Amino acid sequence: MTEEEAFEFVKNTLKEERITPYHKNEIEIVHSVEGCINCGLCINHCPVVAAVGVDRFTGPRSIAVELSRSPPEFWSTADKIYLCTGCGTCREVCPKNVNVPEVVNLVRARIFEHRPDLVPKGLHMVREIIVEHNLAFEPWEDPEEKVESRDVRLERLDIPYTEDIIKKNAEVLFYPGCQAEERAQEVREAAKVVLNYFDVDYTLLDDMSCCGLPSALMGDDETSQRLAGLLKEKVAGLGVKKVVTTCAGCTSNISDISLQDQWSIPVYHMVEYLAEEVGLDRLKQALGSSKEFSEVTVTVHDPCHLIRHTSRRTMQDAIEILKVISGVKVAISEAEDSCCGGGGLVAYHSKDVADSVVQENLISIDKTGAERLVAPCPLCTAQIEANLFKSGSSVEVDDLMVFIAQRLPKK
Amino acid sequence: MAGLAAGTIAAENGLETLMLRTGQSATAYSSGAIDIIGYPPEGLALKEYLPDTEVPFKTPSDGLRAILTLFPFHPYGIIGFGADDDKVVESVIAHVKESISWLKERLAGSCAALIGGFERNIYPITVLGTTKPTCLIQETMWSETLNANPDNVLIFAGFRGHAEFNALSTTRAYLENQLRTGKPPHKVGHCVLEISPFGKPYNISSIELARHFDHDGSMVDLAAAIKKHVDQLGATHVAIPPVLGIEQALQNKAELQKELGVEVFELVALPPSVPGFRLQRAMDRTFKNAGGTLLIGHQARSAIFKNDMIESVVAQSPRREVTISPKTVILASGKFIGGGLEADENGIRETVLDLMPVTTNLHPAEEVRPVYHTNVFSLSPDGHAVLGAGLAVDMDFRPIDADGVERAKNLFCAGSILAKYNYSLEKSGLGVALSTGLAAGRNAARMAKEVS
Amino acid sequence: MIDPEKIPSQVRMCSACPKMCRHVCPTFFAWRSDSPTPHGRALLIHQEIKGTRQLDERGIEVLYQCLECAHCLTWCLPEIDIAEIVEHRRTELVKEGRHPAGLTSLVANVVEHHNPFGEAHNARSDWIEVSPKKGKRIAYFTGCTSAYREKEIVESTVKLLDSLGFDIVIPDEWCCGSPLLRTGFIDEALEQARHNVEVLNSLDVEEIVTTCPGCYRVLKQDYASHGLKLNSQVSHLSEFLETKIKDLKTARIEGKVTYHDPCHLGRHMDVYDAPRNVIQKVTGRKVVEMERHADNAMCCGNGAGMRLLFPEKAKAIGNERIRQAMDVGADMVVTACPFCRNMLASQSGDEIRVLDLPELVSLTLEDE
Amino acid sequence: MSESDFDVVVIGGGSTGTAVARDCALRGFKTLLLERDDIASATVGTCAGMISSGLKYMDEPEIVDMCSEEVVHLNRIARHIIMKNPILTPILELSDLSTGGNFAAEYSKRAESRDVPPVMFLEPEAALEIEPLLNPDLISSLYFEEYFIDPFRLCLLQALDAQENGAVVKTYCEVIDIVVRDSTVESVTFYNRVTGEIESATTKTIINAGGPWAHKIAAQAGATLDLRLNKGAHVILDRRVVNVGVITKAVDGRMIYLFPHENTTLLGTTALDTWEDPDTLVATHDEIEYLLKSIEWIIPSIREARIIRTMEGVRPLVPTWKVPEGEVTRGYEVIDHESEGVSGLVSFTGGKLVTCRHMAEAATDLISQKLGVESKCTTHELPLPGMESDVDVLSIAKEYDISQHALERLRARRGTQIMEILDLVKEHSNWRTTICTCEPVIEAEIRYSIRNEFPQTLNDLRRRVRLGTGPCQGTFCTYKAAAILADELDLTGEDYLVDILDFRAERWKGIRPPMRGPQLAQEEVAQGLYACVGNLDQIETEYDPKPWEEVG
Repeated sequence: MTEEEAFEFVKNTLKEERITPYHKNEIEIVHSVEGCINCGLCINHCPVVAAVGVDRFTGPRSIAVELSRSPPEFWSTADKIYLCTGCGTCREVCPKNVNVPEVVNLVRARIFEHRPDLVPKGLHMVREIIVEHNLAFEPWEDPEEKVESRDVRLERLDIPYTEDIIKKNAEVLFYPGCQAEERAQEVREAAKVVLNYFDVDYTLLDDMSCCGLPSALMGDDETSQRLAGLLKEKVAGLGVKKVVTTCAGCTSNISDISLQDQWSIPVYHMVEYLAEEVGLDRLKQALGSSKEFSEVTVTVHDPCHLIRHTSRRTMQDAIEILKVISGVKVAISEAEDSCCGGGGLVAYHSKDVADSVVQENLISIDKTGAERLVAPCPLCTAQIEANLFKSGSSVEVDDLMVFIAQRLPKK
Repeated sequence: MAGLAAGTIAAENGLETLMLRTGQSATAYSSGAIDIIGYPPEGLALKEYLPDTEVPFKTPSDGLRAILTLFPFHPYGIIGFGADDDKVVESVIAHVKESISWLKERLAGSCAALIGGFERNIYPITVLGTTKPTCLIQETMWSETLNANPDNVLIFAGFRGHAEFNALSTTRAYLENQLRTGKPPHKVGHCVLEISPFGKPYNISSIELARHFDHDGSMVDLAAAIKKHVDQLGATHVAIPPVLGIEQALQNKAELQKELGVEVFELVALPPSVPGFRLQRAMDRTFKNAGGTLLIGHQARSAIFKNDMIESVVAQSPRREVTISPKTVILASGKFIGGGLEADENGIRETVLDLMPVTTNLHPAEEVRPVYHTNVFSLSPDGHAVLGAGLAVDMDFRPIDADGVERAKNLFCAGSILAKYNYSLEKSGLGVALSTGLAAGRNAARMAKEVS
Repeated sequence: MIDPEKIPSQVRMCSACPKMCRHVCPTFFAWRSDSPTPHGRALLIHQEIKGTRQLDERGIEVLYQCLECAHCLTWCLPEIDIAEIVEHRRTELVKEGRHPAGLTSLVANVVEHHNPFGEAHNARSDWIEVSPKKGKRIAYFTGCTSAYREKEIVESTVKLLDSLGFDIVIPDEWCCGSPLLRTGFIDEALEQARHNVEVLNSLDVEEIVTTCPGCYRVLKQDYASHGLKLNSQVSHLSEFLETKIKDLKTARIEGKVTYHDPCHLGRHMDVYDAPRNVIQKVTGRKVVEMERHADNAMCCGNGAGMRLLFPEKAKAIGNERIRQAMDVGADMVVTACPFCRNMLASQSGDEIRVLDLPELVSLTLEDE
Repeated sequence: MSESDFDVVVIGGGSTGTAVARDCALRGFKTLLLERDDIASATVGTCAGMISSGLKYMDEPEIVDMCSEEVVHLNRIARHIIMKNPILTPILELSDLSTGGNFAAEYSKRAESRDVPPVMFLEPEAALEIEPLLNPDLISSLYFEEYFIDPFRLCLLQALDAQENGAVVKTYCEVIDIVVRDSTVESVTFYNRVTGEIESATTKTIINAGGPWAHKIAAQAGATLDLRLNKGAHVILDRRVVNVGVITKAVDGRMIYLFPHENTTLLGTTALDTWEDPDTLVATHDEIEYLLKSIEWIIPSIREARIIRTMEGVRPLVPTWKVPEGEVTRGYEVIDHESEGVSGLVSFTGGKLVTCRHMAEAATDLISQKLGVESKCTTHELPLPGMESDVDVLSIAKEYDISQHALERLRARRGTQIMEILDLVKEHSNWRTTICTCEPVIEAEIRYSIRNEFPQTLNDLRRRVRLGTGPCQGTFCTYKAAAILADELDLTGEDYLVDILDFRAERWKGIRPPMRGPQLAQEEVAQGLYACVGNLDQIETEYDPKPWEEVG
């Protein structure tokens, strides 16, 4: 037998034994789990455990100390591992920095490879869309309808439409993310209005493609890597110096791939960009003197991918920005940093779990007495808005960019 | 606890205070009881030197006196370093006493409201049926009359499917102890209740019971479930694991007592417990109410030193790095759990600023093999010396190097990162954290004001 | 009925909405695209009203993809009944002669044979055997699907009502008109309706009972809104049985039983508890609810011509509904609609038993 | 009290002793198995679980043949507790390649019968893809496959099967005297540590399977037995840090290995001739360093891995002296002491886990002959309990509402016996509760084990259900399991607390020697539970120090 044949044979045996060797870039994640001291502090804080109990979702501790110890048995974790919303609370309260959210992805990737039949059907459907369209959502069948959908919403929200700018060597690439591209188009448009107002030299992608986060979350590493590569090519081709996005998930994920793939380009969420690059002074000038809007009390929701996967300073920035807007009072909710349940693709297969997770937020939001909830992420807004509506709450929900764009003076 | 105490006092002193935190530690891990001092640091060696002192210490001041006599470099001793020789003991006692009052005040009315005081150690019952000396417990864990009357009848109530507490074993262990010592109560029973927060009588965690009992009306079912056992045994007291709620526990206790007509109290649970969760939550709120800023998820990684001062601290979040330039820095990074210390087979390291750790005998610990500082017995009154390793400090709680010189003039430390403090053995955990936290916080505040 | 004047403002509001209703729209589930959603349909009508874009063939197709399950309405804060608006537009399309060709034979069948299947009219009820009884005299309106395709429903209903001592009359019914009304063929529907009203009013019965929620809605609601009045009260069998619940027995039924709410019975007519109470009585225990139930129940996929026009998609929806039942570990799905029964049974495989309510209740008779 | 008239008394409940008891019972002999501690509590409990094809002993072809054949037998009778491990032997130097070649040829000759491929050679890139932790300077790798068994379960199943077939199995019964009359064994006297009573049993024959204590047992009958005792230590790492097994040369040229095993990785082993009491031995710093240093050449990052504990045992080698340990035969000897005037006493020296059944067959053949009975060995044909059929974990998880992973672990330990445990769950709904969260172990299995598998301590439970063997080393399950044990055995409160101390002591024995890294934080947690809050470091109990604690 030649060495090549031998290797083929061995690979086959490994597959039979359900072993996918750890890749080099996974070893650090696996190693972090060895710090777990089984204390269960994370269980006390896990929003999914709080929502459905430790019997249904055995919690981050179980992922660290039990479910991730033996790769040949990863398949048997399929009834638990997909219920993690990836909010990162466990990692944050863990004294040992155990990287459970990444371990979840790693285990999911192994199940995806060895037992695709155990991957929830809802995730396969998302996967088909991503593979076909390079987008996390089925694009509009008819582009004209997409335009119409955008226009009526801008009209309703009183946000002006500005032409897309696509050019080389702009300072900034504005990357709206799939949700704002296909569904919450007003967020994409609002961000453009804001960028224009502050004279940011920006461009959009000529052909929007997903950053790869949803694929990574369902364990489809191959697609996730392909999409990351595709985005890298596009960013390099445009010659931009910075990437700015309005999506929390894209912020953390593109920050990550920019580092992993050595883009040498900083990645910002729009709130960070506004706070750091535009500056609160200019924001105050623009937003601080309008008499047009009546007083409004807003509460905020902190997207997990911003506060726990990027940095909690992002939400400090967001609140500072809100505070300079005239007429805006901020009422902080007790559960402002609690996961909305929309993460980890859980809603695609176990909607009851996702919706249970958000309940705590709803109660706290109502308690604040705010009329409006603002969040800097179109996915969190959708999840919370839907559930607030279901609960009969009168609190309205806006993406932060829409809220700002509405209050900018017309230029 | 040390960091929160230090941060709160600094903020109360009008300083702009930022707390960097990654991961929760001793406070969240605790049983919720605040130990001051229960046993001498080096086991029963005390008997030789202070034959008249009763062990466990009857009062915190007995303990502090013993410690200050035998182990002046214990963190409690350092509190008194600045005082005149003849006033050392009294000044430490005064400081610890004041620390306790400070904490009780801050937590009054919170979900972790405390009861007990400096006058004596108390002996709450643990979920193992043992008792331990401590100083303050949460009001929910308090029973006024349990040991007062020989006719008292105590019933331990557990929950089916809640493995963290087994009422039968606890009952047996506690009863045998009572019979051995002759102390009341002598009549002890147990019962198992059916409460399933998510509809299933298995894999029930303490936190979900606590959350469940935070809901309005949840006491009705619980009272009804306990009632028949109380009546059956003629119980005068009911002990349950500490799951009576997070925010509502005290009200729930009152409601249960009203419904049942007997005293109800929570046991001391093994960490991480619901009372620990309450304490962490209440302490976080205290800090924020004092005006402090809590930056969670940021791990201090290193500092830039200039001359004899820390110029800035570099902290890392999952995808961002920040540099902060404070006037003073307090390091309260904990021991091995908290991650302030790390060890391999070659020695012990301080993880954030690469300071010099020392053993419990105050020898440099950088080349100390941990196993040589352990006891052959897993659980013995002599404890494991390696858990007493940490930082050596000057009288202001500034870490010092091998020459006894402070690493930086504006760097202080507090809590279990301090050397010569083996809390598991001494039953002194949160007490030392609190006292040294307040001391370090005040020192830092004083310095910050001087600098500006 | 919808006020045509209000349609423009309503569709404008609908098309500018953040589209939460998409999450429950079964056709969004089947196509995964934004067009076959309430929002997408509103957009099409909105554009047409504004004059920016005419309704083309694809647009018409999108309008005919709506199952009229009314699920979106439960998610709509301003309560815009987009299904109703769609139905209104379908009516116009029919008038314009632009309805999908696939419907032509359906309409022709109903007109000629009084049933959508094109079966002989005289075979509709000649096989049903009823025996006169002393009890209350009631008319049993079977509906086309039960009469030709799901005969077990009729058989068990007759057996059941008979055992309860009712004097059953099987009227010379024609198609109730539901499939025509829902797809926009008003005139043809009313022709059927008039016959039925005439026949039913000529009978000396105390009550009209039907097992088909489509018929139930049409008899009770649509006839009236078109000025056709029935003299007797119309009940769905589930409601009728609920009033006789004391006379029902309990059968030995193994396993978990769940209940699938038919859209036309639940959301359209607000009947949720009656079938559940009957099931509880018959099985002796509470219904195991699917995650989505009552007003949040998912459509079976067999509504408003969907199965005729887009069979694969309709089946995908039905299949999903079965999966939801399996998720809660159900061994049996009971429904109260011949369409639902037909669709769910076709997707259930060997793992789950699908029964219509009368079939379940008549199990109590077998034990005797 | 006396129980009489056994055909055979087997002394020692290790792999060989239990195999002998099973064989004797299956052949219809009235059999008594006496174990002074618990089943598999000594040598076999500290092995890696490899049912070796004999790969280390290629210059003893008849032993290799025997090993290889036994692997086939074990796969036939105990497939449910066996796993296959692919193994790499990376070569860093050319000189190692030539010896590898000889080995490859010998190994490959017998591979097919065991249903594994012949030895193959892999290019460095391929090896690195399979195991990225390998030293990238490797020049080639050998690849082959070996089988691993759960040694605790093997011994226990043999004992249970013996019981099933009429044998009496008594644990915690230490033989204190063997009565010989007219140069023939007559009875054994033993101390029952559970009841505290001295008992005896008359017997026609005795098989001494006392492992490293065999010479002391022989001496009780006035017989002599020479043994070469050799200590071996393992370092146990948390989780499967390597994807496949790795075998390499140690600092002194011996072979050592790093094997993924269950949810852990085993690094072993050392070999030191010893004259200490096997009960008091713990791993030394030198042994730990020897292993780490040796594997470090081939896995340079090994020290970053979390060390949970060490374990150490003593091999009772065939007494060949003045040669290195590695040159002592891995075959075994059945010694009939009749030649020195003690009739009816048979002892073993040497042997390996994989040959335990073969050893038993040989000894039982001899006993048959002595008893004058003709009998046929069936131990290689009849399956051990739990191997009846496959188990569909996914569907029973759904049916019983227990997590799939908990059931998969349960299946891996017990095969079809899992259904007996699930029967308990039907009656006691709350017994689904997970007690040991590392492995995980549910309450029903613990209760089942206590009722059916005669454990006396938490440590015995650990061998049967893997309680407390995860990274937290019983930090969070000790007190929970102790309560269940106390409930089932109706223990006093004192015994309940002593059981906790006892298990902490036993875990600490292995935790302490390599104490470093995360395990130090883990121990701070454990101390926090049991000392700081539980106050068990201060209360007085009737805890008896363990042998290794007394030595200090």
